[in-house]
This record gives sequence, C-alpha cells and structure tokens, in this order.
Amino acid sequence: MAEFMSLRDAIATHLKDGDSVAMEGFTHLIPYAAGHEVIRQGQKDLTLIRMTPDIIYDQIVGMGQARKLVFSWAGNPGVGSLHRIREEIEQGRVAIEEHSHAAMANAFEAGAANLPFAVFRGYKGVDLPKVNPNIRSVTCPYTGEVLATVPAVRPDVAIIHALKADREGNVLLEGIVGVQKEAVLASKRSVVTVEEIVDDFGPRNANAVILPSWTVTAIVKVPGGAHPSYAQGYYKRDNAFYIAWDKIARDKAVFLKWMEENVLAGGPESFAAQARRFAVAAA
Amino acid sequence: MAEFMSLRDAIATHLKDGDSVAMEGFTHLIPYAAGHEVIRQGQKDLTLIRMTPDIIYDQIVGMGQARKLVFSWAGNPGVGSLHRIREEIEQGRVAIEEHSHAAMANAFEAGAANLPFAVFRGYKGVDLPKVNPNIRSVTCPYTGEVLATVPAVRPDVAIIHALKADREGNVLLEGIVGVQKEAVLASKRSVVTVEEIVDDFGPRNANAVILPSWTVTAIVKVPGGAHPSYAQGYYKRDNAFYIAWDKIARDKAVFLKWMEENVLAGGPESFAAQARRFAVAAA
Amino acid sequence: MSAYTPNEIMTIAAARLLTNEDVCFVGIGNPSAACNLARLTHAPKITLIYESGTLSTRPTVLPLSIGDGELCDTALTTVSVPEMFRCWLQGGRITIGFLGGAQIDRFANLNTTVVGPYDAPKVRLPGGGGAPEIASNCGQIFITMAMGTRAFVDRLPFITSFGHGKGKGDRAALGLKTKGPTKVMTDLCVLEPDPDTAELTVVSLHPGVTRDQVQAGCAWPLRFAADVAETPAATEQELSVLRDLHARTKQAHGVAA
Amino acid sequence: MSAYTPNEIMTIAAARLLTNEDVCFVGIGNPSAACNLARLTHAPKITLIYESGTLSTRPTVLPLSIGDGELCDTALTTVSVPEMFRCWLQGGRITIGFLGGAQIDRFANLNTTVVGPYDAPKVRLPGGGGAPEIASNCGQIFITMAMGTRAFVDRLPFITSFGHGKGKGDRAALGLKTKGPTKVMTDLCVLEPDPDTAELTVVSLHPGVTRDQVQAGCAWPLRFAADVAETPAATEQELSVLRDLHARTKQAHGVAA
Repeated sequence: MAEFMSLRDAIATHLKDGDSVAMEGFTHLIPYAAGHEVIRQGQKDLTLIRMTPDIIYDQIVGMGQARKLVFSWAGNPGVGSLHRIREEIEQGRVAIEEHSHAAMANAFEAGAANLPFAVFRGYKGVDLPKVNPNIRSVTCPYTGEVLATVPAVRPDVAIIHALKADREGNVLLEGIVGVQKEAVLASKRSVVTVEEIVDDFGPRNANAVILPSWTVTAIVKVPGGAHPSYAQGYYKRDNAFYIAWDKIARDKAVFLKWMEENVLAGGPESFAAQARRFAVAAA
Repeated sequence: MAEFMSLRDAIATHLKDGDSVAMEGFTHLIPYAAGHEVIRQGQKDLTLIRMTPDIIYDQIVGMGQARKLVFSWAGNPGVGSLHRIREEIEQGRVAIEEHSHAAMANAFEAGAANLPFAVFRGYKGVDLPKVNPNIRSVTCPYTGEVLATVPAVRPDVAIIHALKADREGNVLLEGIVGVQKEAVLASKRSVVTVEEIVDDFGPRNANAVILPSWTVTAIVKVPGGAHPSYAQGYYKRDNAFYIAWDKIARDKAVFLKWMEENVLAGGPESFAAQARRFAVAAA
Repeated sequence: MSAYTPNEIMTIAAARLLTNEDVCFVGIGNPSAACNLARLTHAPKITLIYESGTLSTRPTVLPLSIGDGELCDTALTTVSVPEMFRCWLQGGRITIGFLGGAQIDRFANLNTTVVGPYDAPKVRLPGGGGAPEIASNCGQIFITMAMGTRAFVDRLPFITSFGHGKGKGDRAALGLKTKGPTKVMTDLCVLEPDPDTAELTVVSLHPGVTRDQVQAGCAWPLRFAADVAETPAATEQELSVLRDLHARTKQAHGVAA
Repeated sequence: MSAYTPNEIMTIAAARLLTNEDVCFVGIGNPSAACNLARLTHAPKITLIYESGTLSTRPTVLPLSIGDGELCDTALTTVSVPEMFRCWLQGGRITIGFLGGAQIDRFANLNTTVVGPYDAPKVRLPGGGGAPEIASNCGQIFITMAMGTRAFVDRLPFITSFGHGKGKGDRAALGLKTKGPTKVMTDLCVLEPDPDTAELTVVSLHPGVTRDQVQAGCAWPLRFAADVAETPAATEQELSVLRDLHARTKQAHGVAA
C-alpha cells in the first residue's frame, strides 16, 4: 500500500546514490518539485532515464549528479538545446544510452509487463544501432522478418507527478499520460507527487487511468509540483519559462547562480505560488 | 471515414464467404445483433476468431457456417459447455486453433500494432504447444531467456458493438473494453454496431476509449444489439438467458428450432425490446 | 452449529486463507465465492482482480460471468484485456491465483482441455482460458475442486496448466520463480504439496470426513500428513455471509433462489 | 500582394500539399504551423496527431511543445505514448509524417543527432526522438528545412532517420513498404526525389528566387527538373491566417508578439 510522506522523506528513503531513476511525464506532469528535492539532497552517480530529458534533467545533470543518461530526445521543446546536458555530453562527462522514442516507449511497456525486452519495427537504415550495442534484433518465427529489440527499462525508482490521490493511496492520471503508468509499474519503487488528496475520486470514466495503491510506494502532496510543466485542469505550461531557460542554462555560472537561488534555497512549498500564476478554471 | 449503413448492407458488403472474422467483446458488448445478421445472410466457410466464443459462436458454429474456430476458452460462462461447439469439435466437423487468453490478447495487440507476432511469458510446462504448431518461441537477445510467441491476429473483418458513435463516425467504448479496440485496429475492415448516435460525445475523460472515424469501416445503429450480453449504462446482462441456453443448445433439433424462430425469422429491430427488459437508469 | 454442505465448507476453507494484503486473480464459481466471502468477513481490504480487466473490484453479488457489469461498476478502474494479461498478470502483481479444473493429478497439474486424444476428443472441455499463465505468473495458486475419481486422476490426458510437473524441482527447471499450487481445497479435505516431493498430501479433513471417504474420491493412493488436522467447522457468521451472498446473487441473476 | 518571409512561403507551400483525407503525424515548429494552416484554410477535416498521444486534435494556437495542454484539450482523445508508437505510428495509420533536421543529404536522409564523431561530438544535437520510426512507418514523408550549406550537406556525419539511403531501391532493400520523403519544402524552393535515382531535385522555385540562390544554400551540386515551376505566391488569405495563428500563439505563450 502506498505510504503518505513528506517530499523530503520520500526522496531520502527511496532514492540512493547509484540508483537508476525514471522521472517521467511527457511534457505534461513533469515532476519538478521532486526533481528539485533530489537536487537539494544531492544523490550522486544517478542513471537518469527519461524519453525527453527536458529542463528537469538539464538541472540534475548540470549539478553533476548523473553518471549516465538514458534518453531519446534531449532538447528544450520548441526552443533549442538543453545547454547543460549538451555541454556535459560534448565534454564526455556523462555517459549516454540513446534510443528513439518508439524504442523507449516500448522499453517502458516491456518493463511494466515484466518482459526482458520489447520487439518493434524500427531503426531501419539508421546509425543509432552502430553506436548503441543495446539495440539488437530477433527474427519472427513465422515470417522470417527481422525486427528491432530493446531491453526492458526496469528502474530502481520511478518518480512521477499526478493529478490526485485518494485516501487509500490510489493515484489518478488524466490528459497526456505519456509513459508514467508504465514507468511506475516497471520500477522497483515509486514516488508520486500529486496536486491534491481527495476522499474519493467520485464519478469517473470506468476506464480512468489509475494506479492502484498497491502499485505505488510513496505519495506526497505538492500543489504546483509540475511547474514549469503543467497539470491538466489545474495550471498551464509556463512556456515563457521554457524560453527563458535557454539563457539561464547557456552559461554555467549563470546556471549555478540560478540553481542556488531558486532550487537549493527553495522548497516544495514554492511550487504552489508558481502554478497559481498559470491557474486554469476547474473543468 | 466510417460509413453509416443498415445492418444488412454493412454485413453483406463487408463479410464474404471464407473470411476470417473477429466478433469481439469480453462478456460485455458482444455483437449479437450483427452475429444474427451473419446467420440470416448465411456466409460460409468462416474462420471465427474470439477469445471466448460465447453463445454467439455457438450459434454460428451450430448453423454450420464456420470452417475454423480460433479461441482460448469455449464455454458458457458460469454455466458449462457450449454444446453446439463442443459437438462440432468432438465430431471433427470444425477445425480449431486453440490458445490461452494471454496468447490471444497478445495476438490481437500485435495485430493492432502491425507486428507479425507477439512475445510473452507463457505456456510453461503445458501441452497446448504440442498440439498447436503456431505456438513457438524466441530467445531474448539480452538474457537468453526463451519466451513464447504467437502470430498476430489480422482478421479480414472485426465486428464489435459499442456504446455510441458521433455524427463524424467516431466510436466510444466504456466499461469492460476487452480487446475490441485492438480487434478493430488489427482488421482490414470493421463493422461497429452502437446503442445510439449522438451529435457529439460532450464532456468526457481526456483518455476515453475512442476509435476515430478513420479507423472504422461501417457503423450501424442497433439499440440493444448486445443482448443477451450487455451495454454498460444501458442494460444489464441477461444472465437467465445464458443459463437457459444450456438446454436450448444441448439438443440439435431444439437448437435449430430456436434459431429458426428467434434468429432466421427475426431482425435487428427485435433487440431493442429484449434489452429494454434489462434497462438500467442512465448514469 | 448449522449443518452445511461439502461445497460450503470448501468455499469457507478457501476464504480463510486470504488476507487483507492479498491481490487475488479471481475465477468464476467457487473462487469468486471464496474471495468475496473473505472480503465480507475477515479481509475487507483484500484486492480482487477479474481477468476481464476490473481492478480492485467489490461486487455486492457474485458475477455469473467473468465480465458482469457489477464487476466494472464496483471496480477502482477497468483496463483492457491485453493490459490485464501483460502488465498485471505477467507483470507479477498478483499474489494469489485461483484455479479449478475438470481433472487434477497428484502433482496438482490441471486439465480443462480435453478427455481422450486432442484430435479425436471423447469429451471436449472449454479449454485453458487464463489458466496456463495464471498458473505460472501468480505468486502462488490455490485450487478448489470437489473430489471424485473422475476428477482426481492418476494420469492427466492433457496438461492445461502446470502445477508441480512430475515432482519437486520441475517448476524451477522450467525457470518458474513462482510457488505454483500451495493448497488444494476440496469438499472433503485440504491438500498441500509435500515439502520434499511436491506430491499432494492431505493435511486437514473437514469435520466428520474419514480418510476412507477421501481416498474413495481420489484415483491415486493418497498420502496423508503425519499430523492430519481437522478443518475448523464453518462458523455461523461464515455460513450466513456466504448464504446471503448466494441468495443475493441468485436473485440478481433472475434465477429462483 | 503582401510581402512575406522565406519562412512563411515554406510553411504555406507545405500546407498546400495537405488534404482533408490526410492523417498527419505532426512535429513542432514549421510542420505544426503548416498542418494547422491547412486545417484553417482548405483542409478543415485533416486529421492531426502529435506524438504525445493526442488523436485528431484541433489546437487554436500552435503548441510550443509536442505535449501542450491545448493539444489534449482539443483532441478527440489522448492515448498513452506506448500505444501511440505501437498502434498508431507502427500500426501504419499515418499517411503523412513531417520531419525536419539539422542536416539533410541529397537522398533526403536526415541528421538530428550529432556533428563530429558520436563519441566525441563537435556539436551534440537533441537526437532522433520519434524521427527514425516516423521516417519508416508513415505512408510518405514531407520535410521542411531552411536551406544553407551547413544544413544541406554533401555527407551526413550520422543518419538519424532514413530517407532514400544511397539512392533508388535502398528503401525496398531494407523491407520498407512506405514511400519515404516525397517532398522537401525549403525557404527557397521545393525539391522532390528524382523518379529514377531518388536524388533530390528542384521542382519549383519560390517567387523571385534564382537557381544560383538555391545552389548557394546547398553543399552538393543541385539537380533541377526539366521543367522547374514557380511556386504560386502566398495569397492574402494564406498569409493572414498564418499570421493570425502565429500572433495568437505568441500571446498564448506569454511572449511579446
């Protein structure tokens, strides 16, 4: 059963030096508050797994906490480079395991399904298999077709942000759900931050995307915890911040000063105020 | 784009002698009205694919329209045998390709995903692989583990019953959704009967189970079209009929008389009245 | 103490094994009755999953089928059947799977496929359904079956789901990490695999049942544990909850109670 | 006739190719602008899909990211990302995929991964994302890229997504049944693979653009079709709809227009 915890305790208890961790959220519901707590606590030698590293991993990589990055698209969406990640890779200070989106999505699903690998029709004619020895193939036992494979992703910890939990610790997702559910099911442990905790989810679609309490390790209430990403029905994406990040991250000194002032000196309570600026009327 | 048609035209246009057809619906939303139309039109030499053949295939097999049955559990749920299917198999008059539920579910998903086969961890130590040459294996290219495979299911036609279509021909499912969506996506053509056609689905969960219009071939409004199965929010399962079927189907002559009176002499309009007896208040 | 039927004590004996921490993959019939009896008595927080996709469901009446609307109406949520078999069953999230069968052998392998040759069946049974992968992917398996020499057979004509194969170690040899069948609840007794050989052994006789009666319901020479216990009798509460459940169920299904 | 920018005519030229029957897998930036321009002008029933899972979406402003809330709010429904890549993209349900890249070669292969050696990059680019499988699984591919000799290069340091390989027949040899890149819309011209060799060939020059200007933006010696057309000029309607869309977008993203 999921345990309700403070953010500090949840991260301190469940994320250790050397762990592999997937902080998922496909543009929507990126767990920034939890990521900042990881930065404050300073866990080291992390293997960071995410389809789209986004600013959250630019920050953690920039702070020197990552040993390895497993990803499929490392840019600032619609803006350009993630300068900290780019510099660390160009300088050879962080190892990478690079895939395509299709491969990563399949790898998370295979992890959730307790399979050792996934099969898909991909990587035809491209160079990534030449540089990533984890891209292999199997032959269809019926047609002889050769298909691409990717090892299942099985992180030590998944960290996601969701809309709501109920008192039993069940977790509700809605909107762009990405691979968050698969990430939690694929991981040994999970920390889920939520916008709110409700007595019960009330009337809902019979097929609502819900993680039952017994699949989640820890739940933390952090209103606004996805800012500058967004939470459908709560607040919008802070696109201006994504654009502004380009300047902040371009220069390492500027980046470090920003992190000092906005993350190291901060706490999860600051997220609610940020999100309030982008609040949307409840549906 | 989906075309709105009469049931007669939809079945006559899209189902031909010798076709493989998946009439899906996992207990819920079984397309009985469409199945009865197939019986009235008398298409022959069909390959009938369904995880749980249920009464609908007991009827079609009993009428001699099937060449082959692909299935994973051929019983009358909670009641006992499907006597027509059982007799036809025991007499060797219908070919079978038998799988487990896990295999069939994976096979439909692989078909929807345009893969030639599916990989899963199954069939360990059991006899089915000895009698079904389509159960094979692949070796994981990372761990060396041997896993079971099943060919993708790619029917000529999928036939399902759903709750609603909108004017554009999008189709909404809710409740126990089984493998219906996968069956439609895996098939070359599809016929979808629905309880009602609405102007638009209105406010809904952002992740509602919807088949877009451009994935569906034909839509037919048949209120009650899933009876004696059920339609969540419309009418309940006619459990008494499932129990009564045991006696009807046990004797071939009784079965044929029942089919003559209730199917061959009937039409899709009779379903609404049946369903009304089990109507539930709208949510 | 009320009188009760052998079928009732079989259900009650199964229900008693379940706890609030269990996540059960529930089949129709006796398993469903046992799981819901546990939920309505000593294990209110038990998690019940039906293969139709309903997660954490709390039916007020027993479903006739594995996919009755009642299961969906009272579920936390309902997932597709491919997801159910991939992520929930194969995903290793189920602690206890319930199985029954037409036939069982001394190593708790089950047959629900065919009697006679597969290609020329004497009796064609419904087939495996979810059973082959329930048997391999759940943490452990509880079997409920009424005894009789046509059910408890010396040799299965067909293995639909794998128990302990030909004895201890066969599961591990196949790479299975799950325990397989750990309990067989019958109408007469409870059996468990012997810790050394994995052969089913009578560990408990239901009240009033003799060893001879049990042996009469089994086609192979049965082993009895060194200390055979007596199954505690059904309590008034167990019986009344179970009978209420069945009465509500019959009414709901439109069958005279 | 209004004056317009090279970028505007590139977007407009791409939009004109789209029809009500198309199902487009839309990337951020120019492809998103082109697809929505088509939807707001001549192709109101075009189906737009973004890889974040939004099916049949109708945004009123352009998304900054592939997963802005606007896309979900205006979608028919939103599926998980594994489902998007398995059943929708790999499922063969997309008629047109849009791609861009940092670099392109004469056979429309694209690089968005790295400049210099992979293990010791001179410039590390974002990587492939969805592109490798978009390139292979969509019915055909439209590419939009501004010209320049650092973008239109003689030889790619890394093939992120496969176009026509080293020429005609290479796709078929890999077992690909899709058409691959059929159009490249640039800020100066439109190119198409030559029917015999698959080498990109200029088929249309944008109004006022010379052959020399186009060649100056390309590092390999460009081929021109026998009949090079002039791209029809942007119409008032196309420009006003496109500019309105960009203005709404900038306002919505909190950026001064």
